[in-house]
Amino acid sequence: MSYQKSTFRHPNLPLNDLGLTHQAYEGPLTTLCSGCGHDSIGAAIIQSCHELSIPPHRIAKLSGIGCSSKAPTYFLNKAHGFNTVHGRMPSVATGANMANRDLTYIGMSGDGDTSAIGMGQFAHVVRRRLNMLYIVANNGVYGLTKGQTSATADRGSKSKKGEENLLEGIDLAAMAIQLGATFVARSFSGDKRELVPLLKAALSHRGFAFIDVISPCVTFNNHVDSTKSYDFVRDHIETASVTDYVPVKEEIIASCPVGTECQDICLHDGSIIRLQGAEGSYDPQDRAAAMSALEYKKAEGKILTGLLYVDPSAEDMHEVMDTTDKPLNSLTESALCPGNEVLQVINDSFR
Amino acid sequence: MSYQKSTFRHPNLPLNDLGLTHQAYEGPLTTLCSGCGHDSIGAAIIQSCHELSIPPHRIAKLSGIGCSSKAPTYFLNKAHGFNTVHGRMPSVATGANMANRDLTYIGMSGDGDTSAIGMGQFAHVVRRRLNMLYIVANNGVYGLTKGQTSATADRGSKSKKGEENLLEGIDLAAMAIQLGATFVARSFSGDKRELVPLLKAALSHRGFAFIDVISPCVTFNNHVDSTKSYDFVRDHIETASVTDYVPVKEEIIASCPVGTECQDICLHDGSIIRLQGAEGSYDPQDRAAAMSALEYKKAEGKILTGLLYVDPSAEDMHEVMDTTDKPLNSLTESALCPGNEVLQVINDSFR
Amino acid sequence: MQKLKSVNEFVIRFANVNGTGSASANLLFAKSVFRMGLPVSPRNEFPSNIQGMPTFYEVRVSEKGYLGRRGGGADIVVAMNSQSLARDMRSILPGGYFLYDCTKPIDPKLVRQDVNMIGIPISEICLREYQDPRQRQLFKNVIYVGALAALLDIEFEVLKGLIKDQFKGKEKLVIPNIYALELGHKYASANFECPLAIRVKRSDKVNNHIMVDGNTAAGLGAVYGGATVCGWYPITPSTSVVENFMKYAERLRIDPASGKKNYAAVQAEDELAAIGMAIGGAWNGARSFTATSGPGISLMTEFLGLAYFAELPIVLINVQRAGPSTGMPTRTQQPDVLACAYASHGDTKQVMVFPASPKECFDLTAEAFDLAERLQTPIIVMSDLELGMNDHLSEPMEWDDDTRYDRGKVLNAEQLDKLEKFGRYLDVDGDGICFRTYPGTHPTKGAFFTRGTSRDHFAVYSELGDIYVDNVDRLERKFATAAQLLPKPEIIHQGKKSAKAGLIYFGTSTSATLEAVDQLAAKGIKVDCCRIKAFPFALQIEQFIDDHELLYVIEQNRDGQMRTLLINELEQAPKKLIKVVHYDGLPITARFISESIEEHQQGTAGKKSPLTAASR
Amino acid sequence: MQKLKSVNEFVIRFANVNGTGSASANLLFAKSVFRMGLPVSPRNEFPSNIQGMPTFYEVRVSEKGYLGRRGGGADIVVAMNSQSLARDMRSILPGGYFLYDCTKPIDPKLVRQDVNMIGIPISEICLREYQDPRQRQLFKNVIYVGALAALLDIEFEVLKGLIKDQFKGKEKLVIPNIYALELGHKYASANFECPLAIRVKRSDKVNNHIMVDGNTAAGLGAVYGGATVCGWYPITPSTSVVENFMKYAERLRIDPASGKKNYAAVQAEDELAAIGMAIGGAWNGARSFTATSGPGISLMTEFLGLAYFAELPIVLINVQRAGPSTGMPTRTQQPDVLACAYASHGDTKQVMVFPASPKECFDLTAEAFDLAERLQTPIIVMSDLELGMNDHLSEPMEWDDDTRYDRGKVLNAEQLDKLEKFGRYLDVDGDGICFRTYPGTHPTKGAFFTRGTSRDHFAVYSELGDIYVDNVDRLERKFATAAQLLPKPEIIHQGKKSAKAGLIYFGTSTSATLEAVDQLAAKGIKVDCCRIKAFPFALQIEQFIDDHELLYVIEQNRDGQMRTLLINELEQAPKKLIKVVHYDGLPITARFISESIEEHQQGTAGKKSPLTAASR
Ligand SMILES: Cc1ncc(C[n+]2csc(CCOP(=O)(O)OP(=O)(O)O)c2C)c(N)n1
Ligand SMILES: Cc1ncc(C[n+]2csc(CCOP(=O)(O)OP(=O)(O)O)c2C)c(N)n1
Ligand code: SF4
Ligand code: SF4
Ligand SMILES: [Mg+2]
Ligand SMILES: [Mg+2]
Repeated sequence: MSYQKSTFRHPNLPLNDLGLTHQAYEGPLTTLCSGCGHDSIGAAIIQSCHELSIPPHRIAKLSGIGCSSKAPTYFLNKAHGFNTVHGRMPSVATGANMANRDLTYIGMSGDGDTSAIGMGQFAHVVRRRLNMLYIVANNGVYGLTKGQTSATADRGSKSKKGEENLLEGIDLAAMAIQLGATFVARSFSGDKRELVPLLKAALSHRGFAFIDVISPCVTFNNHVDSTKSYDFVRDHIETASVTDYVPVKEEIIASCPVGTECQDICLHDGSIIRLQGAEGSYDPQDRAAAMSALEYKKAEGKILTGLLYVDPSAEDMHEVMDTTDKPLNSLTESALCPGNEVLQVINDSFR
Repeated sequence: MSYQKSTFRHPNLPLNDLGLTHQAYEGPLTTLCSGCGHDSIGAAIIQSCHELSIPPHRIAKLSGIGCSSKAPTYFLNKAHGFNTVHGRMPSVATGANMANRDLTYIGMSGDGDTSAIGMGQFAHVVRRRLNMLYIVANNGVYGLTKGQTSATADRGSKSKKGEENLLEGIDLAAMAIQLGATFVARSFSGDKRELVPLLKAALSHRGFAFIDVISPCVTFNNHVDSTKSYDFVRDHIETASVTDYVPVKEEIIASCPVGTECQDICLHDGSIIRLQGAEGSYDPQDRAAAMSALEYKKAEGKILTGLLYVDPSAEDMHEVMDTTDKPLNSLTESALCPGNEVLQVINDSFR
Repeated sequence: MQKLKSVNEFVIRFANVNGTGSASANLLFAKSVFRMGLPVSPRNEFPSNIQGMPTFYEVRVSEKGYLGRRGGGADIVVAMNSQSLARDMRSILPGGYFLYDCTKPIDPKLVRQDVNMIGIPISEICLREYQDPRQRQLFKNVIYVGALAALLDIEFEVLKGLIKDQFKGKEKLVIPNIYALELGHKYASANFECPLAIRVKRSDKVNNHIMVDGNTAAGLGAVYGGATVCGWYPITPSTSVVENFMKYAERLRIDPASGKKNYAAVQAEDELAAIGMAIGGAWNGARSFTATSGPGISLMTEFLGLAYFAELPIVLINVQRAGPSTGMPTRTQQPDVLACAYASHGDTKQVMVFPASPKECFDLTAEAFDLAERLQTPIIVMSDLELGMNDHLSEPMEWDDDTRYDRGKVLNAEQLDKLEKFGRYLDVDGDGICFRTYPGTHPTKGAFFTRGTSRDHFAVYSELGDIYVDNVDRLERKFATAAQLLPKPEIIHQGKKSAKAGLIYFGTSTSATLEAVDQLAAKGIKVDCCRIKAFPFALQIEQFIDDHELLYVIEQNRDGQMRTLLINELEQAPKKLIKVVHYDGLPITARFISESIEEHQQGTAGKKSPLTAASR
Repeated sequence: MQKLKSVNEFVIRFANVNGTGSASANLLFAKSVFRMGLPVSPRNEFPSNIQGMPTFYEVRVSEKGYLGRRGGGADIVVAMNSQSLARDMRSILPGGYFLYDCTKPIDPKLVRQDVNMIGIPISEICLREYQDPRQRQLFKNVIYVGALAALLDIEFEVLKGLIKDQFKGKEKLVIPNIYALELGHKYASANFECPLAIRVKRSDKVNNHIMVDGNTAAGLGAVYGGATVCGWYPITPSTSVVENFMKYAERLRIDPASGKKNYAAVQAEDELAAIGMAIGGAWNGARSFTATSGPGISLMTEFLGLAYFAELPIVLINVQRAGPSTGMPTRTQQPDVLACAYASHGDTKQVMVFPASPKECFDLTAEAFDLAERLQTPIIVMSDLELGMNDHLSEPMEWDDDTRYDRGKVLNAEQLDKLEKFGRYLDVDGDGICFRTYPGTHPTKGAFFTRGTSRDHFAVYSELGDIYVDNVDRLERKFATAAQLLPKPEIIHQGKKSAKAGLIYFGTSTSATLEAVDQLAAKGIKVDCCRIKAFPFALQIEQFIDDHELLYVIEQNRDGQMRTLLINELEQAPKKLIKVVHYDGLPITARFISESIEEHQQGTAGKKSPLTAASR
C-alpha cells in the first residue's frame, strides 16, 4: 500500500556521500502491527545504510518466513529481496553470496525462523563465515502464527495464555560465538542509539556478522510476565560497552570524549569501532571472556547487549575457498568453457 | 552373518545380577571395517549394560544413517533397534521416549549424522532434556560415503587426499553443555578404561546424557595429518578427571584410593560418580568452568576427555511435561477415551 | 429503486480491518441466525497478516440448506473498513443493501445508484457512549450486529443468550455488550423501516445440529481415537487441530490419581521433527499423530517414505491450503492430493481419507488410528482450510462406548512364547500385513531392527533382488487390503437406473456439488453422485465409473489431481473423466459447477479459465 | 564334458571381497577387452558397506554390441571370495568355467559336475613371491587378470599398455604389476590348454568410442555448461557427479592471472541446504546446480516447490537408486519419475531430461543450464546408478566452440533504462516466460521481491483469486513452451509403415530394449521404438502413441511411473499402454523385455512377478 504513503519531503533533507536522501533507502508502508519492534529495526537499517552511503541497489535482502522475515519488504525497496522458505534463508544467502561476492547481504530472520526450523542452517552459515549481516528479530514467540512460544523464550517467561516456559531459552549470540562468528552483538529494537552504530559496524565488518535484536511482539508477547516485553527488556538490559562507529573519512578528527576510557578496533575497511567500556567490561576480542560474560550475566538475570565479540581480521568464506575476485555471475564462456580441444584430450583419457 | 560367529563360551562365564552372561548383550558379527573405532564403542556398551544388569530387551537402540549408525546392529540384539533416516534420530527417539518412558534409550550417531544434517534436531533434543544416552562416534569424516570431511574435523586437519580443512570444527560437547545437556562427556574408542565408567554413569543419569566418543575411521581418516587418527588422539588426549562409577549396592564398601583426592557425585538412582581430579581440574558441576576449560584446552591443542559437565538433579522431559508415570503405550480405552456422555456435553457447547 | 427481497435465503458480507475483534462479532451474528433454526454458513476470508489489513466474513443463510459458498455478489454488505469501501461497494448485488458508518460522509463517487444505502453513525455513537478508546473500537462491531438484528428481524433474546454464553465466567462483560447491541438496535429501528425486505424468520431446519470448525472436530477425534503422542509445528491452517487436541486433552486426559497427563504433545523444531516424533511414538506402540499444511507436507516427505517402507502406523492430518510453495496461506484448495498419494521418492503409495464435514473430521480422524495400526502405514486425513477453520453446520459428534480400538497385528510376550520363530515381515495370512512387536515386550524373542532399507522376512538387511521384490510386492498386496478396509464412497443415484453422467467429488466440494445437482436438475440435467472418502479407491468407485458414460471430477486444484489418481489407479480412460476444477483460493461454488457442466453438455465448453470462476 | 564355446560373446563374473582393490583389477580386464576393439560393458554390483562383504563385477563382452546386462548365469566366474563360493558356483552356466584359488582344496560338495574347474594357486604364488602382506593381497587380483589373459587370449601388450597408463607418475609400480600379470599368465599357459573355447579375438567395433561412467560425464557437462555455483551433500550414487565437477574445475576453471577459482562448490550440511545454495546462486544470476539421490530428492521437495513457483533456474542431477526410503543404496532403479515430475505440495510440475549414455549425461547436463535459464524453472537430469557409476562404451564427448550460453530473458541496466515500467511477472510475449533482473543491476529500476507466495505482475504480494489464477495459468503456458524447447524423442521405425506395437522407454533401459527388439524380430515380432528424452512430453511422443495399436512402456520401477505420466499428461487410454517393469535393483535385461512382450502378445501374460525376472 505504498501509494498511501506521503512522498512529501522537506526540501533540504540531508544527503549522503552518494547524494541520496534517507528516502532513497525506505520501503513501502509496513503491514506489521503498529508498535512492532521489527519496524524499528527496519528504520535503524535504513538510517545505517543511508549514513554509510551504501548504494541501495547493491544490497540484497534475504529472509525466511515470519513477521520478521516480512519486515525487509518495508525497507530498502531499491534492493532486490528474497523471501525464501521458513528457516532456510542461510543456505539461499550462501548461494547468493557465492554467485556475487560484491553485494552487501542483509539477512533478516526471526527467533522461530532461526532457532527452531533454521537451527541447522544457522549453525553452518556461521561456521562458513559467510560475509553477511545476519539479524534475528528476537521476540520469543511465533508472531505470524499467532503466539506460540519459541525456542529463545527464557525459562520462566509466561505466554499470553499464562503458560510458563519450562525449557532453557537458546542464546543465539552465544551459539554464534561458539560456532565461529567473527562479529556478534546483541541489541534492542527500542534503543536506536545502540542499534545503529552496531549495524554500521556489522555492515562494515568482513565476514559473518550476527546481531540478536530483541524486538518485542506487541500483539502476542508484550504482557507482564513476558521477558521479551518492552518494559522487561528496558529494566534488565546491561551494556557490555558503549559502541561508537567511526567511518574511514572521519578517522583523524574523531577523538575519544574526555574523561572516558576508549578502545578502538580497526575494521578491515579502515573504519573503527570505538568502545567506551562500562565498568567490569571485557575485551570483545577475547572469545573465552565473551562466553563467560554471557554465562554470568545470564545467571544474574541480566540481558547483556552491545558488541559481544569481534575478530576483525578473520577470513571470510570466499577467502577460505579461494574464489576469484570477479563475481561468478559475471563470468562468460571465455572464462567458463574449456573448449573442445581440451575435451578431446579428456576423451583420450577414457580410451 | 551371525551364524559364522562361534557361540562357544567358557563354561563359568561371569553372570550379572540378572544371571545373564556377557553373551546375552552381544550382537551378530560386525560388517564394519576391522579396526573401526565404532566396534570398540559397541564392545564398551555391551560391557556397560551387562555390568549394570540392564535387561537387554528393555533397551531401545536408535540411530541415523552412517557406519556409526549401523553399529547398533552389532550389539544388544535382544533389544529392538531403529535405523531411522540420516540426521533425524533425535526426533524419532523423542517420540519413542514419549510413548514409553520406562525403556533405556541409547542413541548412536555419527559426526556427520549429528553435526551436519542432524544439527537442528540434536540442538533441540538436548534442549528438551530427553532422558536418553546420546553417543556420537566421532571420526571427523563421512565413513559410509567414503571419506568426505565432516563438520567436526579440526581446522588444519588434512583429508586422506591431502586437502586441508580450513573451517573450525564443531565441538559437539561444548554445544551440548551450552544447550542445556545435563551430562556431557568426551572419550576415545581406544580407551575402554575411561569409556566404560562414563557409559555406566551416563546410563544411570536421568536426563539427557551426551558422550562425544572420538572413534577413528581406519579406512578414511587414520592417516598422518589427520587429527582423528589413533596416534594423534592418543598423543593429544588430556583427561579432565578420572571417572569411576560406583553402583548403588557397592556404595558402602567402595572407598577413595589412598593418596588421592576424590569427589563423589550422587546420581538420581543413588549410584555414584567418583572423580579423581587431574591437577588443574575443575568441578564438572560448574557449567561456566566447563565451558572455559574446553575453550582453553582447545587453544592448547589438547583434546579434553572425561566427564566434562553434569547436573544430576535436573528434570527430564517427562517431568517438564508432567506426563503420567505409566508408559503411554500401555494406556487403554478406559484411560484414553472420554466416552459419549462427555461428547454430548461438548456438542452442546457448539449450539 | 429495486430492493432485493428474500426471507431466509441471502448472503451477507462483512468487511472489516483484521486484528479489531470483528470475527467474534460476526460469528455472534451467524450463531444468532443458527439459533433461530436456520442453516447458516459463515466464512472467514482473512489475510496472512496480524493487524490492519482488510478482512472479510461472509455469511450465507439458507433455509433450503444450501451451505456451500454462493459466490457472486452479496445481498447485504456491512462495510466497516474505509480502506476497502470501493471494493466492498462493487461486491454487492443490484438492489442490495450497503450498511456503513455514516459518521464521516462517504465519497459520493463511490455510491452506486442501484444499491440501498444504510448509514449508521457508529463512530459517533461510540464516541458519545464510551470514554476508553479500546471500547470505542471494540463495541463498534457489536453495535452493527445490534442494528442488523433490527434490520433483519433477529430475535433480540437470542442475541442476549449468545452474549451470556460467550461471557460465562466474565459476567461483568455481559451488560455492556447487550447495551451495545441495543444501541445499534435502537438506532436502526428509529431510522429505518424495519425489518427490510430481506430478513430472517424462525425455522426448524437445524434439528440437533452443531456449528463447529473441522479442526476442533479433528482435535477431538484424536482425543477419542486414543492418540497419546503428538509432535507438531505451527502452520496455518493446521495449527488449531493440535491446539484443540491439547485443549481437550488437558481437560479429558488427566490421570485422576496423580493429576498427570495421559498424553504427550511436543511443539517440535520443524515438520521433519514433528513427523519424526510421531514415527518414534508409533514404533514404540503409542497412537501417534501430527498435523500440518502446505510446505509442511513437502518437509515430511522423506519420513513419509520411511513410514511407508518400514511400515509404521502414524496419522497425519493435512489441512490443505492454496499452493504451490508458500502460496496463499490463508486461502483454501485441495492441491496436495498427488503430493500425498505418492509422497516420497521411490515406489511409494500413501493411504488417504477425505472428510467433508466436521463430524467426518471427528469420525475419520478417530478411525484413522485404527486404520493406521491395522494397516501399519501412515494414514493421511485430507482436510482443508475451508473445512478446518470455518464453522460449519454439522451433525453432532457421536461415540459408541462399546468401541474397542483396533491395535492391529501385534504380538505380546505370551504369543511370542508360543511362536517358534518370529518373522517381522512374514505375511502369514496373505493380506500383506505382518505381525509386529513393541520394543521391550519379551526378554529373548521378538526383537528386530526397523530400517528404511530392504530386508528379508526376518528383518535382516538384504540387497538380494528377489528378497527386495518379494517385499515390495507384499506392500502392494497390503495396499489392496487397504482398499477393502477403508471407508466406502457415498453414492447417490437420481433414479432407479443410473443417469448418463455422474459427478465425482470429495471433501469441501460436497455442499456446492449437491446444490449444483439441484440446479442441474432444474435445467433437466440428471446426474448421479459419488463422493470419494478414501484412497486407495474402493470397488464401488470403479463400479460407479463403469455405470456412467461420462464423469465430471470436481475438485479444487488446477491440475485435476484426483482425476489423475482415478485414471491411473483405476486404469480409466481419461476421455471419460471431465475435469471440473476451481482453484482461485475461495471455496468452489454450485454455480461454477453447474454452469461448467451445462456448458460441457452443450458442447460449448472449451477451456474456460476459472479466472471468471473467481468472480462467480 | 560340455565346454561353452564362444568368440567375443560372453559374460564373465568376478566375485571378490569389497575393500580389497579388486575393482581396479577387474576394470583392467574390461579395458583390455575394450582396447582389443571389442564392445564391453562392466557392471559393479557392490554392497552398501566399506570392507569385507561380497562384491561382484560382471563384464559382458559382445562384438555384436549388445551392452545391456545379459542376465542369467555367467560363462566364466572368477571366484575370489571364500564366503560366497557356493553362491558363485550356482551363478555359472552349464559348461561354463570356474576360476578359483586352489591353494586350499575346495569343498567337493560345492563342485558342480557340469562346470569346468580352473584352479590356480594364487595365494600360494603370492606367498612365494611377496613378503609384504598388503602386496600379497593386492597382487592376487592382478595375477588372476594375467591368468585370464592367457586363458582368453588377451594380448599381453594391451595389458602392459594399460598398466603403464594407470601408473603414470608412479612408474615404479609398473614393473611389479606387469610381473604379477606374468605370474598369472605363465601359470595358466603352463597348466591349461590356452586359449579356452571361450575367448576374445581382436576386432574393430569400438571406433573412436570411449569408456566412461555417466557421473564423470555429467560433472564435465556442468563444467562445460558454465556452472559456477554448486551446493551438494554426499550420497550414493550421486556423489561422484560433484566430485568430478570439482576435479575437472580445479584443472580447467582456474583464473590464469590470479590462480583463483572461477567456481564455488560448497559441501552443504544436508540436501535442503544444498538445493538452497543452488537456488540462491540462480537467483543471483549464476549457473547453479546440485546433485543427489534417493532420500535427497524427498528432502529437496519444499525448495523444488519454491523454485517452481518463484521461477528460479536451477539444475538438479538425480542419480536414481532403488527406493523407497533408504531402499537399496547401491542398486539401480528408475523410481523417482513421479516424485520428481510432481515434486512438492500444491499444483507443481517439474521439467526432466533423461540421459541414456555418458555422452548424453554430458550433453543434457550442459544443455540443462540453458533450458533452466530459458524456462526459469528447475531442470532435473534423471540419471541412475547403472548409468552414473558404471563404465559404459560411449560416443566421445563433443563441444561446439561456437556455442553461446542461452542466459534466457534477463534485463540489463540499459534495457531497464529504456523500459517505462518493469514487471517481473508480465508475460509480454505469451510464452509464459517473463523477464527477470539480477540483484544489483540498476540504481533505481528492476528491483523486486522474490517470494513463494502469490503475487501480481509487478511482484507485489496478493491474495486476490483472479491474480492467483492468472499467475498459475501462466505457469501452465510456460510448461507448454517447455514441451517445445526440450530434446525430442528418439524414434525408430522398423519398416516404412509403423508396426502394430511400439516400445516406449528411457534412460538405462535403452540398450536392453534395443537388444530385445532384435530378439523379438528373430521371433517375427516387429516393433517400433520411442525413447523419451524429456518431460513435459514432445508432440512426437503423442504421435507415436497414436500411430500404434499397442504400446509397451518399459521402465525400472514397480509402479510404472512413466506410464502414469504418459496416461495423465497425454490423456491416453491406460488399456493401450502395457506395463513392462523390472525393479529388483539390477539393470533390466533384453531377455526379460522380449519374453514379457512375447508372452503378452501370445496372451499368456498374466501378472508375472518380476521375482523370476531377477534371475533372468
Ligand atoms: C515450513 C513451514 N512451517 C511452518 C510455517 C508457518 N510459520 C510461518 S511464520 C512461523 C514462525 C515465525 O516465527 P518467527 O520466526 O519468530 O517470526 P515472527 O513472526 O515472530 O517475527 C511459522 C511457524 C511455514 N510458513 N513454513
Ligand atoms: C538424506 C541422506 N543424505 C545423505 C545420505 C548418504 N549418507 C549416508 S551415511 C552419510 C554420512 C555418514 O557420516 P557419519 O554420520 O559421520 O557416520 P560414519 O560413517 O562416519 O560413521 C551420508 C552423507 C543419506 N543416507 N541420507
Ligand atoms: S504479530 Fe507481533 S511480530 Fe507480528 S507484526 Fe504483530 S507485533 Fe510484530
Ligand atoms: S569406513 Fe571408517 S567408519 Fe566406516 S566402518 Fe570402515 S573404518 Fe568404520
Ligand atoms: Mg518471533
Ligand atoms: Mg563420521
